[in-house]
Amino acid sequence: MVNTDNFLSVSHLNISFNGNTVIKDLSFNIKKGTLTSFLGPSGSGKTTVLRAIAGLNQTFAGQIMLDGQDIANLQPNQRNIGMIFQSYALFPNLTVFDNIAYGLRVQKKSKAEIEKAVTDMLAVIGLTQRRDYYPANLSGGQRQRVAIARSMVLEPKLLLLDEPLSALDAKTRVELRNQIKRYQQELGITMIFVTHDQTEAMAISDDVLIMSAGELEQQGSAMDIYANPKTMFVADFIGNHNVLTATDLSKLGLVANQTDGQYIIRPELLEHVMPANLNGYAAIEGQVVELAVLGNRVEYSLKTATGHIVKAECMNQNINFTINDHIKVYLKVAEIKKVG
Amino acid sequence: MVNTDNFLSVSHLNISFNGNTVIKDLSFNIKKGTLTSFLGPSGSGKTTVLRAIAGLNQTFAGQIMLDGQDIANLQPNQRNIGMIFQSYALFPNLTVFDNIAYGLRVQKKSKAEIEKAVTDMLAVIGLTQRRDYYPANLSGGQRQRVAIARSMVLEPKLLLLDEPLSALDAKTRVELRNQIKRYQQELGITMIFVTHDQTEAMAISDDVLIMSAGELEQQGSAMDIYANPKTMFVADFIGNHNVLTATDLSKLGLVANQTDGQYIIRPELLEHVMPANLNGYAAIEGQVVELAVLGNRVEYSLKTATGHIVKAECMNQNINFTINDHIKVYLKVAEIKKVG
Amino acid sequence: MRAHSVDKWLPRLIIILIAIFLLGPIVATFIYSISTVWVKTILPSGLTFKWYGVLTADPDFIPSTLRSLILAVAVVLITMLVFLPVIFYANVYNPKLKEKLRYLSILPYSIPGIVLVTGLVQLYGSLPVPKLLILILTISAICLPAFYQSLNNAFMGDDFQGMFEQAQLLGDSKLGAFVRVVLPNIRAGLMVGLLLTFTTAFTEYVITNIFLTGQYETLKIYMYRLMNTNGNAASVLTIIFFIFLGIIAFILIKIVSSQKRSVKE
Amino acid sequence: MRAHSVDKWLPRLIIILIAIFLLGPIVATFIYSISTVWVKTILPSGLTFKWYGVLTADPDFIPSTLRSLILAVAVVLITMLVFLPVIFYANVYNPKLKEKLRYLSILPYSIPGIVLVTGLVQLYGSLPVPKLLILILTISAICLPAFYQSLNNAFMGDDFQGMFEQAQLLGDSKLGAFVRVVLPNIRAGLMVGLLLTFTTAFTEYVITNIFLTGQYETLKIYMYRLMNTNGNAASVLTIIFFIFLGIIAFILIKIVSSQKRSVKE
Repeated sequence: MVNTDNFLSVSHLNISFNGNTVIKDLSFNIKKGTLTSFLGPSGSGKTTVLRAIAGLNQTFAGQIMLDGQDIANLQPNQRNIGMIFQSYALFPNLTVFDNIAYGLRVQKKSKAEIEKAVTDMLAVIGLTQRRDYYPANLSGGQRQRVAIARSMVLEPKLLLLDEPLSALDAKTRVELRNQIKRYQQELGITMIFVTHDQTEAMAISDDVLIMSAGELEQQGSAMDIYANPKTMFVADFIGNHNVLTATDLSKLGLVANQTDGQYIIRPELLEHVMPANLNGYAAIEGQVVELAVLGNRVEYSLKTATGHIVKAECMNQNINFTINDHIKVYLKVAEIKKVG
Repeated sequence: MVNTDNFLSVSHLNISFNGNTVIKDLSFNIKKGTLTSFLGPSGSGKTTVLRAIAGLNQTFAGQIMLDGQDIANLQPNQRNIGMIFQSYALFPNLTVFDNIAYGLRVQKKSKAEIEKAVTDMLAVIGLTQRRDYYPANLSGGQRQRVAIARSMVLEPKLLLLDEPLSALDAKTRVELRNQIKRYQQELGITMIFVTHDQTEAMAISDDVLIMSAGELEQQGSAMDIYANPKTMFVADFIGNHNVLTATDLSKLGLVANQTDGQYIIRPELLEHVMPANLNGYAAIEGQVVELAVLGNRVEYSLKTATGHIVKAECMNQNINFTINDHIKVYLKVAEIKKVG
Repeated sequence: MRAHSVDKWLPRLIIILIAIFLLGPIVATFIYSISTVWVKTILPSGLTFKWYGVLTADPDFIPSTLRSLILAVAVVLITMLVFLPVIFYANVYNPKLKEKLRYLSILPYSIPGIVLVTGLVQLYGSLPVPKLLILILTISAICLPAFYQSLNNAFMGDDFQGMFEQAQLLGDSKLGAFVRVVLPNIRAGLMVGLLLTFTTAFTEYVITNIFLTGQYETLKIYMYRLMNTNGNAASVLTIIFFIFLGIIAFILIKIVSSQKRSVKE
Repeated sequence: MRAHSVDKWLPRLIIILIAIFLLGPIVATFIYSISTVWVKTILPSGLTFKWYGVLTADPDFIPSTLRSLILAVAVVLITMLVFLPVIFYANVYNPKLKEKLRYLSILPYSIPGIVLVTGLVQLYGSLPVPKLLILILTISAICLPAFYQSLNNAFMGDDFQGMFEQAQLLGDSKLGAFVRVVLPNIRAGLMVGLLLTFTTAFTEYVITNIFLTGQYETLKIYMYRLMNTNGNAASVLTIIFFIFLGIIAFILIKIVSSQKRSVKE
């Protein structure tokens, strides 16, 4: 039976190119109506998985089920899956309107239907005024919105976005990221969003799926993965965490229940303002050896008497210390998490 | 007299291309031994100014004095100014060693001198093991380090960096940014760093110079510009500030001494934890209408009863509210700054 | 502040000289074609249009033009129907094949017509296949490098793999995607390539003359024959040739520059 | 899961056919050159190397080879000393000039040799300038498009403006930067362009033959003359020609592929 939890179900996917195994026995499910990010460094196989789902790489072993149907042997034009490329891949010879209308014309919809659907979609992406522009006359962000509209107008079962924001500048990236999230929520489209940017993945996703070297490292909500990484790879990739061994912790006088293994301490949980109630808190004392004011926030590092460098981070407010000062930071002991 | 405050002094610089004025009567000074960022959106003329200083655009009006010498009529190879390009511009036919040695060989230094200088420089940039590699076999970050070493080995009076990090991925960008800052401090080189990324400029600079459409908007320390923007352009470009008119402020019940004009409130100064002492604080109450958990920090927006949307930001710790909750945030009234 | 000195005007001067050097002969030929007599004098002694009448009245003129046209059209068809899909496939899907095409396109430079034609006579001359067909295939192969180069440039500008795949993801078939998305966006490069192919085939001389040993008199072979009998009439033909090719060049330049413009705006 | 069907092997097949079609004649010519008699039979009746002896003993063989060499070397020198700096300047500093060069490089396609040569005879034939010089200039101009194209590709890969400027910022002069930084990094494209120029000039026939009316017998003109008198000896010459050009082609391919490799690693 299909339920919304395994709307897309990929099982035991294996992909090789020229004898190199690129994807190794990958299995995962995607819930209907959610936005899932595939997050991983470049070369981790994210795009390859996306292309297999879309039908653009047809040589693989494994099963791909979409909405209860085995789609592995369907041509790309039979799958009802949309895909957005980093390069936009707009048709330069067609206007914005004609780009968006392309799929509807292939389906031989009536002129009136096309006019209505495209006009509505232009309103959604806020480019009604640009309907007769050619892609060359649009900004990068506008082009990508047209590309998204061109796919969404066909009401695909699944929309795949392959690093759609990588070619855009920082400000546009944030704007378009929020717009994509809004489209997803308003239109209820199931989306997979590929990125190598942790902040982007965390800002936009219901679920995050972390890949490394063709294998699944961890799948879960952004916050869960951030706070409870299962592997050192995830801990290292997802945040700027302090990573400490049990020995380090005991040297710093931090934990009672040591076992072997690696522990993380999130920099933002180290507070330089003393909590009203110190119950359950520990303190780390050290010299400020690095201090970077990044506008709204401040990153700094303490060097402790034991020689450890501890990274901490706070908002740019009430900073009552400067470089080389000796300060204390406070930490809820319960927030020291074991990796795995 | 030359002093360290006007080590580089540009006066009344005007540059036109094909009849378009690109730089309009620009004057500024750079202190010796500092790192100054030129920050502005693309097209604001940052690179054009850099090329004029380096001698690569020689058609301009105005004066450029470096270390007390008028350099406007010198050829690029007579100025003793280094420049780093976004494209690295390494010589693909030369090894890492030979790239770095290029300038020394032009100067006909002895073999022993070259060997020593280049070896030292390789140690500084941490690429001693790669001395016989060709540029094609290096990562982007390594290439840019070689490019920087190639300029630094000549001990230039001034090192210009033209968006040196733009072609790199996020993680490498942060690493190299810190390394550049370290080189600057250790070797005491005067640097100008061109970027369009506010965080980058704030993290690295002693001084920031903000440009827009070929004109100087503001020059000062990163923190000063961030906290006290002189123009709306700067306020808008440098941060994610709340911008409010005097009327808005009075509607929100925030200020006594209203005059006309625009005011900014930095999002990170709105605290959702009630301060111990409310003296000097005001409160804003509203419904949480947006909430984005970005790992280490949380961005959210409140909608007040007066219909204003107020952006706020905090570290990802002790978040005791969620979307649609009504909450209060607190603000030191003294932190409401007038623009200009 | 300083005006760029030698390095600014010297390159321009050289280009202007090259242009004058190439265009000068055309002007001279035109003057010769309307001269009564022009031997060992700086300027011709009189002007006339009678040589234009002489030429067009010649019964060999129209048939030889038609033969050149047949050859050129056949070569263009082969180029479009065979080479175009192969080059598209190599560019978009198969970088390794593209590598091999690069070598193939150097080949005709290193096997010039004269080498080809002597071999052709030996190998294919006695086959029971129309010699004209062999000729058409040979000329098509010779035209391949220029055509390949034009298309290559056309395929470089945009993400054609992305566009081709996107059209399929939007529900289109492979053929539909090729016709509706690929063709319109390589139009300029394709036109340039086909026009170069057309003029090369239309003006081919060495292979046609030797392989078909005068049995198939194209316009160009006719022109050579005329040069030995009537210099002025040959000049007229040269001018007609030049105007015809000039129109094609004009179209090429229009295409190249209109393409630039649409990208810039 | 599924093997790609027609679209995978068809393009390869077409390329293989083109290669066979072009290489077949060479093989046939070689066999002819070592045949005693080969007329109207599928295979020759006997094999011999005597035609090689006949050719090399001919007193016209060495002088005509030398004449072709003089022509080719002169054209290569002009290309290197005049065209190379102009193309560098246009590519790196002057995009507008580059535009114009593009048009110029289409010109020779639309003014083929025959049109040029009749004009040349008229315009420059009676000038008090050595005809050989005019010929060399003309052939240089004809070789420009292929040379331009090769260099253009070479200039596309790297940021040559940046490299050239960087070398100057590091204290080098303009000439020094050109020699030490630009030249080594366009070496492959430059070599390809010069070899193409060399073979084109070395094998030029139409213009040389008509403009100098047999007074300057190059290897190729000699070859045509031989074809009418001794087919087997002409075949020998063709094979020598082909081996010579084959070596050049081999060098070209080596350059092209070594360039690829060094970039990939």
